[in-house]
Order: sequence, then C-alpha cells, then structure tokens
Amino acid sequence: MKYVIYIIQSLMLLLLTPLFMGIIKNLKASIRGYEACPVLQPYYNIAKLFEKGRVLSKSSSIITLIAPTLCLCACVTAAFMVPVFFNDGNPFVGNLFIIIFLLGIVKFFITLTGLDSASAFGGMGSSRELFISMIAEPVMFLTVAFLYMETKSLNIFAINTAVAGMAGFDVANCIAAMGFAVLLVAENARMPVDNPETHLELTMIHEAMILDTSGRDLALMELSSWIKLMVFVTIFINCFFPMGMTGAVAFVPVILSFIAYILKVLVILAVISLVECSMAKFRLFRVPELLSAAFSLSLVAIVINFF
Amino acid sequence: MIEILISVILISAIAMSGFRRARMLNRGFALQSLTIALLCLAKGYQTGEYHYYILFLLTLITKVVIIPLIISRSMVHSKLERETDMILSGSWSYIVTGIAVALSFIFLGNFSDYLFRVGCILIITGAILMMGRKKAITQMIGLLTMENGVVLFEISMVKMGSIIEFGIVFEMLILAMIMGIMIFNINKTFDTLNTDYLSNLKE
Amino acid sequence: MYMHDFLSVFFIVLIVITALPNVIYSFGYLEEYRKDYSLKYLWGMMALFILSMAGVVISADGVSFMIFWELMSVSSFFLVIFEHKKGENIKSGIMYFIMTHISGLLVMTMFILTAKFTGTYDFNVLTAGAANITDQQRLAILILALAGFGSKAGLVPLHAWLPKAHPAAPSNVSAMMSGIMLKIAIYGFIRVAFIFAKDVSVYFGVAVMLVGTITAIYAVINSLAQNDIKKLLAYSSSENIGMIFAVLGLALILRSLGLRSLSALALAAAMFHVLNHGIFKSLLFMSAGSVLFAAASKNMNELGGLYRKMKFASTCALVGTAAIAAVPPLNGFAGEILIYGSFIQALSAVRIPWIAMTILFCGIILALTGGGVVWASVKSFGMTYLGEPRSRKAEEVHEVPAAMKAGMAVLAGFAVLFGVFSPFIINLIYGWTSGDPAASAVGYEVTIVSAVLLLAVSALYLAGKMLSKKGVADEVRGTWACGFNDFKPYMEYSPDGFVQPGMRIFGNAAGYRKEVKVDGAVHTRARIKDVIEANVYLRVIKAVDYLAARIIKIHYGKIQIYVSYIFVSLIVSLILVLRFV
Amino acid sequence: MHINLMIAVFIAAISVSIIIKNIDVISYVNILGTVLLLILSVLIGFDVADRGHIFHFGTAVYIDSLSQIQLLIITTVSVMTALYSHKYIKGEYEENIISLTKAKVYFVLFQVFEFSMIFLCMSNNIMGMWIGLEATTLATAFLIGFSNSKLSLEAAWKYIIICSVGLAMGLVGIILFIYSLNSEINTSMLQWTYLLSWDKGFSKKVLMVAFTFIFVGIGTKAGIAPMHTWLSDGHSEAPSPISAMMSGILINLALYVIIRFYIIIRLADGLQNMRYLFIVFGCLSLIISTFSILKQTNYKRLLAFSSVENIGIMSLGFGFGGVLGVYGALLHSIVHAYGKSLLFLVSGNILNAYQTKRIGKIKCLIRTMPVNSVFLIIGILVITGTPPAASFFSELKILQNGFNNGEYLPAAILAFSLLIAFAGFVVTFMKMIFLNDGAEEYVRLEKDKENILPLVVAVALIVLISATFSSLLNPLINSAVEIICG
Repeated sequence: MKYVIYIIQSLMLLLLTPLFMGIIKNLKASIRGYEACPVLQPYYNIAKLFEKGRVLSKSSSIITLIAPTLCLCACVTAAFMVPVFFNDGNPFVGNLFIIIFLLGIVKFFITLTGLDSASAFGGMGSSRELFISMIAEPVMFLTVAFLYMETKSLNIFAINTAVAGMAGFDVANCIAAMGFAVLLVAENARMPVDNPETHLELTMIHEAMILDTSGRDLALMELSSWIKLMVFVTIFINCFFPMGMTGAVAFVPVILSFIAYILKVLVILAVISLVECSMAKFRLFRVPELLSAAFSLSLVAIVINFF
Repeated sequence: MIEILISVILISAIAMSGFRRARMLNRGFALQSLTIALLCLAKGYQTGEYHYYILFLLTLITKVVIIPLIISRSMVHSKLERETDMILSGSWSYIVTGIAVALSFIFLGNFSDYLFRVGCILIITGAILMMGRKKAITQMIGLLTMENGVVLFEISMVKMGSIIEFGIVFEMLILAMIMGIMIFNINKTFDTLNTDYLSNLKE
Repeated sequence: MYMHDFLSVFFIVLIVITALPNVIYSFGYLEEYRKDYSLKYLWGMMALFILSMAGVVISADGVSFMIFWELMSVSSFFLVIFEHKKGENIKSGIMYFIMTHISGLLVMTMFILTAKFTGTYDFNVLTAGAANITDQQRLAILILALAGFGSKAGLVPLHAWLPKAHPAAPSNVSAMMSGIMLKIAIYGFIRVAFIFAKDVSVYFGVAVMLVGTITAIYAVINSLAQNDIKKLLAYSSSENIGMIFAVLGLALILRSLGLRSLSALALAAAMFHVLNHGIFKSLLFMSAGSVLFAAASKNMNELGGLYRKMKFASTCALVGTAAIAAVPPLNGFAGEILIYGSFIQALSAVRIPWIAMTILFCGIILALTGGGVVWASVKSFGMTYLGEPRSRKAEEVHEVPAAMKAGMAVLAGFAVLFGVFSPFIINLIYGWTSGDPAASAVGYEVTIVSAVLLLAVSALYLAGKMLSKKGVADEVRGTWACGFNDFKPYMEYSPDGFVQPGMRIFGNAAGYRKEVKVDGAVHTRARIKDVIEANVYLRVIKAVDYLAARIIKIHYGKIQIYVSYIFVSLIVSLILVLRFV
Repeated sequence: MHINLMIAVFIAAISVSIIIKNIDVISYVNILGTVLLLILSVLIGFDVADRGHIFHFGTAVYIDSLSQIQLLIITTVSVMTALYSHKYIKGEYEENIISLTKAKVYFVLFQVFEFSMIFLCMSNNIMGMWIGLEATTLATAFLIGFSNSKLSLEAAWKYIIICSVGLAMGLVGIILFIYSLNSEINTSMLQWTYLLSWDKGFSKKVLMVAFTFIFVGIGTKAGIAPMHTWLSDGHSEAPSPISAMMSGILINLALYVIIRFYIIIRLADGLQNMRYLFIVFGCLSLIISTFSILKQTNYKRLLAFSSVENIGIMSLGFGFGGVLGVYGALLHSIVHAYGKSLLFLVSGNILNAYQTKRIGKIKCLIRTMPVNSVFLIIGILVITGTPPAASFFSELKILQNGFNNGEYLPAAILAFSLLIAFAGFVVTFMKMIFLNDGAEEYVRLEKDKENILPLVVAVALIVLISATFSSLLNPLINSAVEIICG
C-alpha cells in the first residue's frame, strides 16, 4: 500500500509540474505589472507541440533522435525516487547520489544535442553548461556530505524522516539550504546564471542547446527541464524544510501534507520569480564567483556542525 | 764501496731530472744502469749469492748497452735536439726533485737501508720526468728510470728474488723495444714527438 | 609456486576481460600496418606483453615478480616504438623506457629492503605477517612502494611518460597499456600496502591520498586542454589512476585509525573502479583507434561528423564516453558513486579534525575532477563524431572492418553489464576486502533504477512510435540557427573554444597561453604544455647534463695528466688506508 | 696432460702464422687453435670440478675453480673473436688496407695475447701473474696501434705508458707484500698456495701499504676509476675483435689478480675494512663512467666507458663482501664478458659498413642493417641488466648484498648509476637504430650479412649462461665464492 502512495505522489508531481511553471510565469508577470497568459498555458503548449512535425538538421545524428526520450525518462525515474508529500522509508530506492547522477544524464545528453546540430550557438551553450556544472560539482558533494553527516544515511527518505525529527532550524541547516538554493539555480538555468525565456543568441545557455529541436522533441526537452527543476525543488523542500510531511498511511494526513507541500512549493516559486525579476543575468565569468560563494557556504555549514 | 755507488745513483737521478737534451738523458740513464749493475756485483761479492752475478751480467747487457742503443737509434731518426717548452722548466724540476728527495728521506726515516730510499727516489724522479716533459722519448726514459728504481727497491728488500729480477729485466727490454718502434711510428705519422699533438682523444 | 588468492584472480579476470576484446579488435586494426611494418613482430610482442603482465600478477615471490615486471616494461617499450617511422615516437619511447627503468629500480630496492627486514622474498610468508619489522622500516618499504608503483602508474611527479607513450603506441596497444598495465602497478601497491604491511602510520595514508588527488586534478585539466584524442585519453587514464590512489590512500587512513569496515569499503571501491577503468578506457582507446584507422588523423581540429559513415563504431564510442562521464546504468557511474560514498562515510567516521579536513579537501577536489571528466568526455565525443566534418580527411571516411566493431561491441556490452549488475560485483569484492564473504557493501538499488529506466525508455519509445504515425512526417533541412543559414564547417565550435572558459580559470595548470595573430584575418591559437614536465624534468636533465659536462672534463687528453691521476690516487688511498683501516 | 697439450697448440699456432704465407690458412689455424684451447679448458674444468683444484709442473701451475672461470671466459671469448677476425682481417687484406706481414703480425700477437692470459690465470706464482699481465700489455700495445692512424697510435702510446706505470706500482706492491712476511725468503715463497697457508702472521702496516700499491697499480690495468683513462682511448681505437677481448677478458683478469691478493689479505686479522678500498673506488668509477656515457659522441668510446662502469659494479660486489655480493660479482664478470664482446663485435660490423664512429652519422639502422640491429638490441638489454639475462640477477644480488650489509650510500650510488648508464645507452643506441629523418629512403646494406656467426655464438653463450647459471654452473661459481669468502 505504501508503494502505491509513492507512485501516486510521483505521478502527482509529474502532472503538476507544467502548472507550477505556469504559476511562475504568472507571478513574474504580476510583479512586472503586465497581463500574463493563463496558468494552464504550458499544458496547451505541450499538447500543441506533440501534434507538430519535427524538422531535423541534415548534420544531426542519432543523438538528436534519442536524447529527448532519454532525458525525459531520466527525469521521470528521478521523480519516482523522490518523496513528495508522503514518506514512510523506502529500502529499495532513494540514494541521493543516484538521483543526482540520474539528472546528470540530462546534462550529458543535452550538451551532446547542442554539439550535434553543428551550429556555433549549440556549441557555445553546451560549453558553458559544462563549465558551470563542473564548478557546481563540489557544492553538490558538500551538500550531500552535510546531509549524510547530519543523518548518517544517503537515502533521501531516511534523511527526510531524520531531519523532520530534529528540533527547529539551526544555523548550519540554513547556511546549507542557502548553498543548495544557489546550486538549484545554477543547475536548472534559472535567472542569475541563465535567462530561461530569452532567445538572444549570446546570452542563452540552456535554450541554446535545444535551439535546433522542434515539434515532439522540443516538448520532451521542455518537460524534462521542468521536471528536473521540480525534482530539485522537492529535494530542497524534503531535505531542509520537512515540516508537514506525514508517514501515516491514512487519507486525512496525506491530504494535509499534500496541501503543506503545495504551499511550500508556492513560496519557493515566488522566491524564484522574485529573484528573476530583480536580478540581471550574471556575466559568464561572474558565475564561478557565485558558485564559490555557495561552496564556502556549504563548507562553513559542515565545519560548524561537525568539527 | 756501496755508499759511493748509491751516491752516484742519487746524483745522476737529480741531474737527469733537469736535463734538456735527450742525448744527455740517454747517457744519464746508461750511467745509472751501469752503477746499478756494479751495485749488484758488489752485493753479489758481499753476500756470495751467485744470482747477483747473473743479474749483473743481464743488467750490463740490456740496460747499459741495448736500451741506450735503441733510444739513440730512435733519436737519430727523429732529429730531436732539445726539449723546447717543458712543463716543468729546468730550475723548477730540480727544485721539485730536491724536495721529493728530502721528503722521502724524512718520511722513510725508519727504514735503515739506503738502497730502499734511493729506490723510492728513482721511482719519484722517473715519475717527474714522465709528467714534466712533453717529448715522447723523455717519457720513455722516465718510465725506464722508474723501472730501475723498482729494481733497486727490489734488491734492497728481497734477498732471494731472482725470478723477480729476471722478470723485470726482460720486461724492460721488451718494453724498450716496443716503445722504440712506437716512437718511430709516431715520428713517421706526426713528424714530431711532442705529446701535445697526441692529445686529441678527448672526453 | 604461484599466488592464487582473490587479488590475483581478480586482476587475472581484469586482464582476460580487457585483453580478449583487444585481440579481436587487433585483427581488424592491424591491416593498416601490414604494408610497412612486420605484423609477426607486433603479435609476438603483444603476446609477450600480456603473458608478462599475467606473470606479474600470479608470481609468488619478489624475484619472479621483478622478472615479469621488467619483461613487461621491455615488451611494452618495443610496442610503443612499433611505428618507428615517425621520429617523435622514438623520443617518447626512449623517455618511457627510462621512466619504467626508474620504477623498476625503485621496486627492486623495495623488495630488497623487505628481504633484508623480513628475511624472505616469498609472498606467502610475507602475507602470513612478519611481526618483527619496526614501524620505521615498514614506512621506508611503503614509501619505496609508493614511488616505484606510482611512477609506473603515472602519479604526478613521475607521470610525464604516460601522455607521451600512449599516443605513440598503436591504439590496440595503448588500449591494453591503459587498461591493464597501469592496473598491474596498482596490484603491486595493493599487495604491498594492504597485505604485507599490516598496519602503517596515518601520515602515509594521507600522503597517498594527497598525491592521488593532485594527480587527478592536474591530469583532468591537462586532458581538457588536449586536441589530440589519444593524448586526451592518456591524461584521463592518469586522472582515473589518481582517483584510485586517492581512494587507496583513504583506505589506508581508515585502516590505521581502526575503522576496519569503512577501509574495506574504500578498498572495494578502488578495486571496482580499477575494473571499470580497464573496460571503458580500452573501449575509448579502441574507438580512438577506429577514428585513426578511418580518418588517419587524431587531431580533433581535423575531425567532426564521423558519425554519418561510422554508425556502429560511434555508438560503441558513445557508450564508452557515457561510461567515463559517469552516466547511470553504466559501470563508470557505479564506480563513482561508491568512491564518493566511501569518502563521505569516512568523513563522518573520522574524529581527528585535521585528517577529516584533508579527506574533505580531497573529496571536493575529486568532485571537481568528476565534473572535469564529464566535460572532457563530451568534448572528445562531440568534436570527433558530431557536427560537420572539419577537414577533407573527416569527409572521405571509410568504414571500419568488422573485427574492430566486434571488439568494441564486446567491451561496450561489458560496460553496460558491469554497470547494471554492479552491486553483485561490489559485494563480491567487499566480501574479500572485509574478510567475511557474507557482508554486503551496497544495496541493489542500481539494478532497480536501471530496470525502471529501461521500462520508461521503452514505454516512451512505443508512445512516440504511435504518435508519429498520425502526425506530420519529419523534414530534413539545414540547421536552424536563428535564421542564419549558410553555416560553414569552420564556424562550428572548435575543441579549443569548447574548453576556453575552463582554461581561463584552471589554465595555468596546463600551461595554457592564448596567442592572437592579426595579419588580415585574426588567428588565435591555444598553447598548452605539460607544466610539471616543462619545469621539473627539464631542470633535472639540465642538472645531470651540467654534471656530466663537468665530469667528462677529467679525460683531458694529455698523457701527463693521466699518469698524475695514478700517483694522486695512490697517495690519497695510502693516506686514507693508513688513517682509517 | 691437458696443459701440455695447450702449450703444444700455442706453439703450433704461432709457428704456422709465422711460416705460412696464405692468410686463409693462418686464420683457419687460428680459429682451430682457439677451439682446441676451448675444448682443453672445458676438460680441465671437469677435472677441477671433481678434484677441487689441480697442480701441474710441480706447483708452478695451480688451477682452482676461480681461475677455471677465468679460463672458460678467456677461451670462449677468444673463439668468438677469432671467428670474427677471420673475415675482418681478410676484408682488410683484400682491400689491401693492410699488408700481408701486418696480417701475420695480427695473428701472432692474437695468439700471444690469448696465451699470456691463459698463462696468467694458471700460474701459481704471484710473479708469474705479474709477468702475465705485463705480457698482455706488450702484446696488445701493437694491436691497438694496428690501423696506424694518428688516433690509434696516440691511444697505443698512452696505453703502454699508463699500463706500464700502473704495473710498476703493482710490482712495488708485490715486493712490499713479500717483504711483509718478515722472514727468510726462498723461491717457494712466491707460490700463492704457500702464501695462503702462511700462518706466521704478517706485519700489518706493511701489508696495508702493499695491498694499496697492488690495488691502485693493477687497478689501472683493470680500468678502475681515476686510472681508467687509457681504457676509453685504447678500446675505441683498437680493432673491434681486440677491444672485445680486452673489454671482455683482460679487465676481468686484472680484477682476478687483485682478488688473489685480497684472499690472502683477508686472513690477516684487523684488515677487514680493506674492502672499503673496493667500495670507494667502485663508486668513483661508477660515477665517472656513467656521467661520461651521457656525453659520448663515439659509440665505441661509450662501450669502453660502460666497461669501466661494469668494473665498478664488480668491485662494489667484492667490496660489499658476503656470499651474495661475491657470487653476483663473479656472475656479472661472466655475463659482462659475453655481452660486452657481443656489443663490440656488432659495433665492429657497423663501423665496417658505415666507416664512421660518430653516433650522429648513423641513422635508421633497423632498415639498413636489420640483422645487426637485432643483435645490438639484445646486447644492450643484456648489458643494462634486463631479466632473462643473468646480469639482472647479478645486479640484484649485489644490490641486495649492499643493503643487507648496511652500506646504503654505495648501494644508492650503484642504483643511481645503473639508471644513468641505462639512460645513456638507450638514448644513444635507440636513436641510432630507429630514428630516421624521413627524407631519404634507406636500403639494406649488403655488408649487413657479413660476420654474423660470431654474434650468434655470443648470444648462444649468453643464453647458455642465463639458463644454466643457477643449475649447471652453480657448483663452479659457489666453490669460487668459497675460495674468496673463506
């Protein structure tokens, strides 16, 4: 029964992701003061794209054909391995490294697609993406180390229950959360590191790599990047703000924790859109400074707690 | 009687180290060998061993007659007149030999026998002659003087070493012959005997 | 007469797994050499090479270990200079031979010291544990072992031969050298450090870990900066070796602190990564060989777009690149999780602050290296196989013979197999390292995840098939790059450009200098050199040369001086003898 | 009985090469002579094996296993060089570089050289040993100056001067040695066996001075470091077969003579650390020779310096003492004899084909002279001590002995100089063999096929030694070690 709920909660996550994207667009529009598109617009976009035919470049290879499917499957599998609003321990699945390396598949295949279309923009996008993710690796390592040293386990379900058990916020948790937030922004190409909405050739990183995909592939790519963002957000919530998460297999507590989860997600989406409206995109060689700041934050978090 | 002979050897050794002309060196060497031969005769007469007489005859024939003959024959072909630029100039070589003689006397003080010390001195003069001169013939004479020194050294030390003496004498004879032929060849190819030209086998 | 404990069997399995596909691959690959080199010579040398490596692994005493070790060096030298037509192969071959001789001497001195302290060369007696070695003696043996085996494996100060020897050798040989020979050095180190020396001071473990980490970061930055595929792969072998030595160092630290089970886990992680690296690195070298075979060039500036005419070989190369970039279900990913996992578990278990800080520092550097490896592998695959061909060579590419494809396919299969079923293998190794075969180090999560992944991919593939039938058919047109449509091949991202951001940050580790020349058109070139080799090696060679020039002056040529040497040495030795004896 | 036969063979060979005019006949007789001597020495070997040591002509001739090893080396290497000089001299004679008399002189001196060495290692009388050494010097003096060029004459002159001075010092040492017995001296006193059984004690001071004189004097003949200067000139200018014999055998024999005296020295108490003489001079010759190898431009000089280096290794072996070190040194002397003569004969072939000794001028040997380059590679691998060859085991034993006896610095110097020598060898020869400047096309020289038989014999001997040194030859070497180590 427990595993049925796990599957349900992951399906809920997958279904709600386009909705959350619509919410972000609406929040940014309201902050900027113009009339936004309806919240369900992303669903329509995806549906429209699925009907469209694909235009393939003559210089592209099999990578462009298999990459979208692989990226989406990776993100879907990662989604199935993360506790969303119900967590009663899961011995089979949940190793934090495996989740992060699953999302690494997306990075690997998207960068290859960027190179596949033999255009300068694709090459530029993948080179910058790899540059940023190379410098972000240590931050990921430190965050996982922090969580392990706090809860003595690498399994995200166990981390969640352990963190839920701890009383209130201590300094190290906040600092580590801040570090992970920066990592989240860097990995998912949100504003300070990369502007998701722009199509200005020289500024886009994530968009440049999927510039040449069209039709069904574009839909898959869009979906996978959205799901990747939501998986990161869910990990962020479950590892650092676990209040309201239930372990009881009963209808009412599950609904209550679902509502709590939705509220937490809305808060984070608001913060993301606020950051995107107030900040301009960093120059490429200022991003390492941002990431080294995140690195020192998570380093300090570990040193405070455990040395 | 032996003291006089030893003094003659000593004087010839010091004199030879300063000579410039090879002919003088040759004569000096012959004189030295003659005195050694007489010394053997005196030793033989004194101790009554017969092998000293044989040694006397051998040294007389080889070192007084044959080897100087070889040296003079090779000198004639090479038109060698005098040792021009010596590494150790005349006066300096005298001084060095003098110091060497003094040192060896002091250092070997506890050896009562004069012969032993003169043997060492002859070896040292031979060495100085070889290292201080440039001409090949002078080096040859230096080497032969050193062998003479060893003979003297041997006479003073070992009473009954007949095989050693015969060994040395024959060896010196063959050595002189071979060096003579070599000097002849060097003279033919290099048409000089200055060993400076014999030093392009470097490093 | 021979060793048959788990360690030797494990490395014999590694040799078999890597050498067999290599032999299959060589049947195809060596056709190219038939016209100007004798193949009988190469096959003979390869057989000697493999046998000597197997000999090293199963030899049961120091002397036979040394014999096979030197045989391995000699045969690999003659393999490296196989293509003696090209001048630089000989120079790198000579440098390689001298460096292997250095490692041979160090290992020989180590065995002699062990024989001096314990009185025996026999491994079985040594494994039974010679109790009477003092701690200080054991440290001396281990330092020599680190220097000897490290120089053969390519740790930093003595690594300069690796990026020279591997590109010079024919690709099937460099695949075997990277895949197996470097691991033989690691086998030697494990046998000496873990089996003979029961326990050693923690400082040695820290030293090994630091050397390994420094090698890893140095090698990854250099591998990023390379334009020649085989040089890139050679540096990435050095990087993986660095990572393995870092984990071995960690295992040594944990053992000396008494955390037995964690140290066994770290050792299992190292041995598993040795197996993985053997597989995917040989696969990558084979794919580099097939590129060389097809396009007769290994400079990435001249390649590109090889995918069109080498479909099968490129897919195997894709599997190899994905494996080294730690992309899940494959074996690189399984190895790397275990390494990061053991680092983090060690971090929380160690109580001494300064050791924990060094472990943390090395963990961070290794994570950074992991990111660098992904970048280097994407560069090596992207620049050679994807996009438009950058030169005439890359256009007329002829198909690769079947034998080569078979060899690569076998290894690609192994990569997937060892990735998906990695928990079983890891537990097997952990069983040996921790002592009790029942213990299990890691859950069967990886297999479950790969099953789920397979399920998702096939489901989505079927959905895609159904959707595309009723939708509009695909069209094939030029690349849409925001409307600019006459793209030339040279406008593609070049290998130097691809890593230029990284080189701006980490460049001085690879001696990176950008040269801009303006004569009508602007030409930029990136200059890279092996920093350690340029500074350290040249200084050492200059010093030896200076000394040699001084000493050779002794033979001045003048006969008088030679005679004076005799008398001087006579007098000096007389004085010394009378004084001292 | 065998020894009389040996003398008979020698006299026959000498007379034939003087009387007969035809070069072919002379060289065949020469080869036959050396082969006969080899067979006889093997027979003597069997006698020595079962009787420990044999006397002949009363106690004048004394052969124990130590001199039996030297005997075997002499005869085997001279068979090789005789085979080689057959074609070598015929080639020179046909191109009338040398006259008939010169060729005849060559073969006479060759026989004299070989027999004086045999005489040396058989003589029980220490003065006989000295005379043997002197005879070899005189015999080889002309052989070095054989090609009558400026350089070879200069080398011959230096050789004869330095070696005679050295041997004079050696003679002084021998005389002091006898003097140190401080008792009435009779002719039998000079017998080595008599000295061995001397129990009335020596005067320590004089004995020390005597042994130093002997070591430095005869050390010049062995090519130990500061006195080795003649070796590099002599061996590079001498004809290849002669330099092969000198490098292979002669320097071993000089060391053999020093060891004979060292055995007696060891009996006297309080002289244990005389072995430091071996160690200090060994290290000196290692350092000087290996660094000079690096800067060589003439490959025959390079091989000569490598002989100096190997002598350094052997003297270190004896210096470290102990069974292992001495065993290693003896084994090393055998393998080095064969390996070095193989290398000299191959360099002779190369010199014959290319007419130049400069390393820079020889390019891409693998294509122009493939057969010779294979032998060259085998030679290099043997000399630098790669495993299958016995030289690896000998170096391993000497190093091990060095570490066991606690002399860490000399052992470190040994290891370091082995490395430098290996680097020098590989850099020079591998460049000669493989490096080509790609410009012109290399065609196989027809001279490559000449004179391959002696090389095959040399490699066969090396393989034989490497295979049998721990089984067949073991008793011979072990008994020699017992003589030295007591």
